[in-house]
Amino acid sequence: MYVVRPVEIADIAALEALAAVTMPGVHTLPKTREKIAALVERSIASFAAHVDMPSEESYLFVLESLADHTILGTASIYAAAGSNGTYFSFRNDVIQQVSRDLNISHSVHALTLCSELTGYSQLSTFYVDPSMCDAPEAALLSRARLLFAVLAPQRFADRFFVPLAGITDAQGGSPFWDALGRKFFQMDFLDAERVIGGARNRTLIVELMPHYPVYVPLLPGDAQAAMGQIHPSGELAFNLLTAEGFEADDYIDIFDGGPILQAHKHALRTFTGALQRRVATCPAEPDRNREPPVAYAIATGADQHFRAVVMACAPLESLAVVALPVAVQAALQVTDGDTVVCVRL
Amino acid sequence: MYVVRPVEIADIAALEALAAVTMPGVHTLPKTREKIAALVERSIASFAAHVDMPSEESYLFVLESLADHTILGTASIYAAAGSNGTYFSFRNDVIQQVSRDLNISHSVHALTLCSELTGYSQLSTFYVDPSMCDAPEAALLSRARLLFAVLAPQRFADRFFVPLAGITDAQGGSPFWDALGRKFFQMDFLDAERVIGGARNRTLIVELMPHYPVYVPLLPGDAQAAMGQIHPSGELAFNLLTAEGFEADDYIDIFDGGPILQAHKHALRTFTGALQRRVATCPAEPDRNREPPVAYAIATGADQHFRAVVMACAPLESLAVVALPVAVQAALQVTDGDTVVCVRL
Amino acid sequence: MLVVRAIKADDLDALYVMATQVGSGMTTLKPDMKMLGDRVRVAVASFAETIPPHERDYMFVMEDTDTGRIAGVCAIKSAVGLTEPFYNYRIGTLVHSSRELDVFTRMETLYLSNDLTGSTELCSLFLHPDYRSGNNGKLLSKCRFLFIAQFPHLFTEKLIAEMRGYQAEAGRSPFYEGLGRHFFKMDFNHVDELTALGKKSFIAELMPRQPLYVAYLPQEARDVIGKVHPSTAPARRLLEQEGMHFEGYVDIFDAGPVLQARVSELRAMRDSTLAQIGLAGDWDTACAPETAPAEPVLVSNTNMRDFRMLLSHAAPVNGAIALPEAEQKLLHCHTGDTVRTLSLNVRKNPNV
Amino acid sequence: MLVVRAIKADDLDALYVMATQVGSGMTTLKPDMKMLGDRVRVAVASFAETIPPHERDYMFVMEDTDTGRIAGVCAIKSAVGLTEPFYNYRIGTLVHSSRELDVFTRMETLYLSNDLTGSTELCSLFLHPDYRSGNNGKLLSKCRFLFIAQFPHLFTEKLIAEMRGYQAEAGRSPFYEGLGRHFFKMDFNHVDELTALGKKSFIAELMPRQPLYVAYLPQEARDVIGKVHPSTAPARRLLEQEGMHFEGYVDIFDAGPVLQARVSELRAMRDSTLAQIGLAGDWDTACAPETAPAEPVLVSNTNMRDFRMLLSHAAPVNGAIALPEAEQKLLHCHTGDTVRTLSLNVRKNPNV
Repeated sequence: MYVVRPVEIADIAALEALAAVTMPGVHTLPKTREKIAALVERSIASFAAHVDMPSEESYLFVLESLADHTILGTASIYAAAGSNGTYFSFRNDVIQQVSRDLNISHSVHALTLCSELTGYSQLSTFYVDPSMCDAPEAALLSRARLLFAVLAPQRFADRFFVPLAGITDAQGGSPFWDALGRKFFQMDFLDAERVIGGARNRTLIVELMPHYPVYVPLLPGDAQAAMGQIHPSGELAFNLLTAEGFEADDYIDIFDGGPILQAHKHALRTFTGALQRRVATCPAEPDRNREPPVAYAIATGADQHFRAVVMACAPLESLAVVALPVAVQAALQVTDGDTVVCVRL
Repeated sequence: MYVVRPVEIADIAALEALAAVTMPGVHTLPKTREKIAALVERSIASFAAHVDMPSEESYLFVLESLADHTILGTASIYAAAGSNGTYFSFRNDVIQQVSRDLNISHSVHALTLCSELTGYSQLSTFYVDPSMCDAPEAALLSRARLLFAVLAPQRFADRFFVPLAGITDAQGGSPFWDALGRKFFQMDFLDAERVIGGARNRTLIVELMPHYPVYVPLLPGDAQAAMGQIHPSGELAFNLLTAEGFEADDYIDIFDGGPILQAHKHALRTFTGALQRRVATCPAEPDRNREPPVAYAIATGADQHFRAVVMACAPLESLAVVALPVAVQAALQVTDGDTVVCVRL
Repeated sequence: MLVVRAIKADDLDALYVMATQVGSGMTTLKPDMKMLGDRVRVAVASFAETIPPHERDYMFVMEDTDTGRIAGVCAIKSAVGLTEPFYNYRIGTLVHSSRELDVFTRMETLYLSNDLTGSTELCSLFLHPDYRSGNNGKLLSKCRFLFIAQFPHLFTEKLIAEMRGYQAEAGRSPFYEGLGRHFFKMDFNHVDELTALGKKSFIAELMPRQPLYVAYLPQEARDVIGKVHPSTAPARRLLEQEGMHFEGYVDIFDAGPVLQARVSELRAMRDSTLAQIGLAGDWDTACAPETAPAEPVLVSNTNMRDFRMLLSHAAPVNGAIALPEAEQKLLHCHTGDTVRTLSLNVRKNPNV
Repeated sequence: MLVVRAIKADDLDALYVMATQVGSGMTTLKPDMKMLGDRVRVAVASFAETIPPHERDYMFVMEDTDTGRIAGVCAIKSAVGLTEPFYNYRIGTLVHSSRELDVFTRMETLYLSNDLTGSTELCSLFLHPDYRSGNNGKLLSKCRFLFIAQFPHLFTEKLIAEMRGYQAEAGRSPFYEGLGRHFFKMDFNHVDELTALGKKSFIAELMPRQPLYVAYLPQEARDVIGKVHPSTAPARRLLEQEGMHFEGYVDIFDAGPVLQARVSELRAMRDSTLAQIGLAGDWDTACAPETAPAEPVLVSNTNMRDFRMLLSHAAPVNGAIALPEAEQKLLHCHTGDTVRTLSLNVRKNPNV
């Protein structure tokens, strides 16, 4: 069995090992032990904090195999993006052009530097070991962040977004960057990402990036083609998130043009489908006559005691309790009569 | 009993009488018999048309008292706003301003002329006789347009909006217009509305209105105060629509600054709460032991046979049929075994 | 001899014949009898001062007095853009700088503007190929400055001239291909025709309104911003000699430059002098600075309704000019009349 | 007598004392020993030509040679905006017109720009109150034009001067109150200080970037766009006489005008002449046009490192100037040396 839980100090070495294999680009783990340790400490403080309004908290989760206690993945969420500044993105505007005299009617896309995502909760780092990519635990890890938000809504905003890495070539170049950011920053894509530390909330962005909308038809073909396209490494995350209810068309990243998925929580399946159920201990012999079992993510805990697992069971819609085997109860650290939230995976 | 149904040629005189009492401003009935007749004819043609894609159709409904066949209200919906042009509105943008050096952080509102509402379905004219304002039939009339969209989704877009008249003074002046439109049009508010015929899709708008965002702090206080404020005559409509699920903050009218409510159909109660039920004839003696009755809007017909009424009955969620008294069946022109849609009012 | 004079109503036929020679590229001189007739009517009313100054369109023809033939045409439009918006791109600069990164980026930007609204425009210059020799082109182009110096109160402070932009093979405009085509979705020539016909509302409807960074355009388009068509280069030089400069305004379609000047700073305003027809006194003649003897001089009469100008070799000396009889006749002047004079060529300050 | 000369390292103390007199309003001349010391060092290196032309800052002092006292100061900065963005509002025009409604609206717009980046700037003019009489102000202001005419190759084509904007009672700026305050949320004086300290990134962060219609501003703010502070009006007139004009650029905070000129069109470039010190020949003197006898003339030496200038009543005649001994001494010149001369006052063309 696997559990998703808040990161602990003891996980630092394991995270360092994961960081060594993750791809270059935005929103992945940092490469140095020092920075990883800082992340972990910040997360521990965030989970322990009493929060009334989402602010600078950042929560980091790990996927652990209970069999051998290896760490097989990690995912994080920021309580409020750009909390010490402004989160910048390009809004994808559509301008209708109509001339009745000339009988012309078409739309022109324009990218506008905007700060609308500031204050949204931001899903960030997501990485699972390739061996787990097809397992339901990959989906569990991705959704654990939202399950935590269901359990602790006061820690998060009403809207969520996820920037996904855009496409880059073998040399780490980005055609979107070359057409836009490079002209203002006068440096290579990877250099720019390095100096800015992957951030999107810095003063230098407003100093350097274009103030006026960028008309998309004026961009070279390869840059246009890169808009909203994901880096192959992000495909799994993309599929999980769109299935969750995130929408992709409104914003793109200002550096590499990668998609920024966003949604109001009311549009997300984890929020709309979450069922609160009391825990009961599983009968030794499950009822074979019931409907076929369904895979559920089951989670508990609004703080550092957060835990989430995958479990198959009969549909819970019409039930008041969820029957959990003892092992699952142990993994979740719950017992008979406790409350858990359950969402179909 | 009252029924909402498509307008007919015979209603023209009654509409003319209604028009004589409605307020000046946008989106009310025209004042001349000729124009009313044109509206009615266009509506009849629209209901009769086979539509694959929403386009220039415009549907006009009336609220009729079956007792004396008087017309007590009217409401309309356009299939696609700006269909022969572009529907212009002001988008309400928020710009985050942050200077860490100066320790300043605030947001500035800006109004941007945009065409994003083009192609949305537009709820327009809404008027009920004052005697009916508090009756559930006022809500029925407003929602009948959306019920029709539930029954004939191919006739409408996935998103809907409703411009509501903004505030004006006793002389018909608009403080918002005086601060903005007047500077470009060089004429009074009512004159401008007259020359443009209440339209928001004309070439002259792009010729005359400001091309660049208007920073709200630069507008005089009374114009700022008028932004998003409704004319008192629109209060009933506003309350019905926000209860329905429409949101008010994103767009305002380019002329008078009145609010433009908008929503995706998935956010509207009529769509999310609509139940398809088979019609059964009501037992002579209804079951007194059931739960207390609930007011429903009940509608049928995806074309000129559309009808909608209000009826109280037991909750329908767990039932497969809806029991309709004979009089209701007659008003809806349905019979045993036909299908209707039902939404809680 | 050649004399430049105010156009008259009966020049219309000759003007039409000339317009048939112009070819594409000059939108204000098309062989269209209705358009030309209207224009001549306005021009005649302008010289007669029967219409308000800002509506005037002073049109001049160059006449070969030996044959009576019209050799060229040019005009001064009092004020552009007062009935139809007059669009240009203005080239500006935006600096993007970050101390933190030590990045300092200077970017050129294009702003769609109507800044030149109300300016006086030099336009419609055409010299018949048979006459493209000697100083004829200079005479035709520069006559307008002498006219302005004679009647400066009739003109606004800002003077402009639109120059035809650079075109590659087959009339292809690299600037249009890089910018306008994306928004207009039609050929350059078609766009050009529409503007010639005064159908300009499509510009407001389709043109991108937001400022553009030049760096977004393809190199080929950037390279031609403010560049004239090669055949227009000599005309540009003549105007520059008179004090007109490229100040960053270009045509919205082909990015051809607009030359500008303040009327008060024109060479003609600074250096043109009035002189009485007659012999100079001995003393004046003796003291005159020794110039090259055959230095040509523009000479005009001072009569608005019957404005006439020619190129003379008589030099004005301390307020007097010994203008030959024949030239006096062509100017409709007599001894004792006052004429305005300006050296045809520029004399630079040798001390800087 | 008063002589204007290139600043020297040992003028620093006197400069500091003068800066204490300046008061607020001139951000480039604050009584700050570090800032002034840096500035003098750059100025000395500029005259010595040991730093590249675009980094130079030519600072001049006016010395009372009777007392050795420094009576005034002024400067020419070779190029602005090359290390910190140089912001202005540019006033443009947009026409909104609809044939259908027969509406034609001409609107003024403000564009935030760095267009003047790289221009040469006249700045830091201050004349001690004790010396505000006669032609002293003219001498101090205009000396810079003579310097530019002597060394034009050192300057870019564009010359600018920022004029202090209009202020109402108690230093209140109606333009700032109508615009900047909404975005900066602080007092005008505070903003002014921050820019003086070179802290300009807040402009990029907080200033509205989109073009603004002037019509949005309150009437009081509109009225002062391009208006100078009343006490600055005489300084503005002096610059305008030399060929500088308001071309639509204003300060982003107080909307004070920027005056501009093309270097090549300055009066000093057109009209200044070189002359050898010595007596003119009889013939030349006899033929000299009769001017008012006491017409003052700016005279400078032609030496970059030891540039010196004064006001003389000796008139140059056909390339010679009979400069009194005392003045020769002040200019560090001798008979036979070449000096540059320019009439202090403008002579207009009487013929237009």
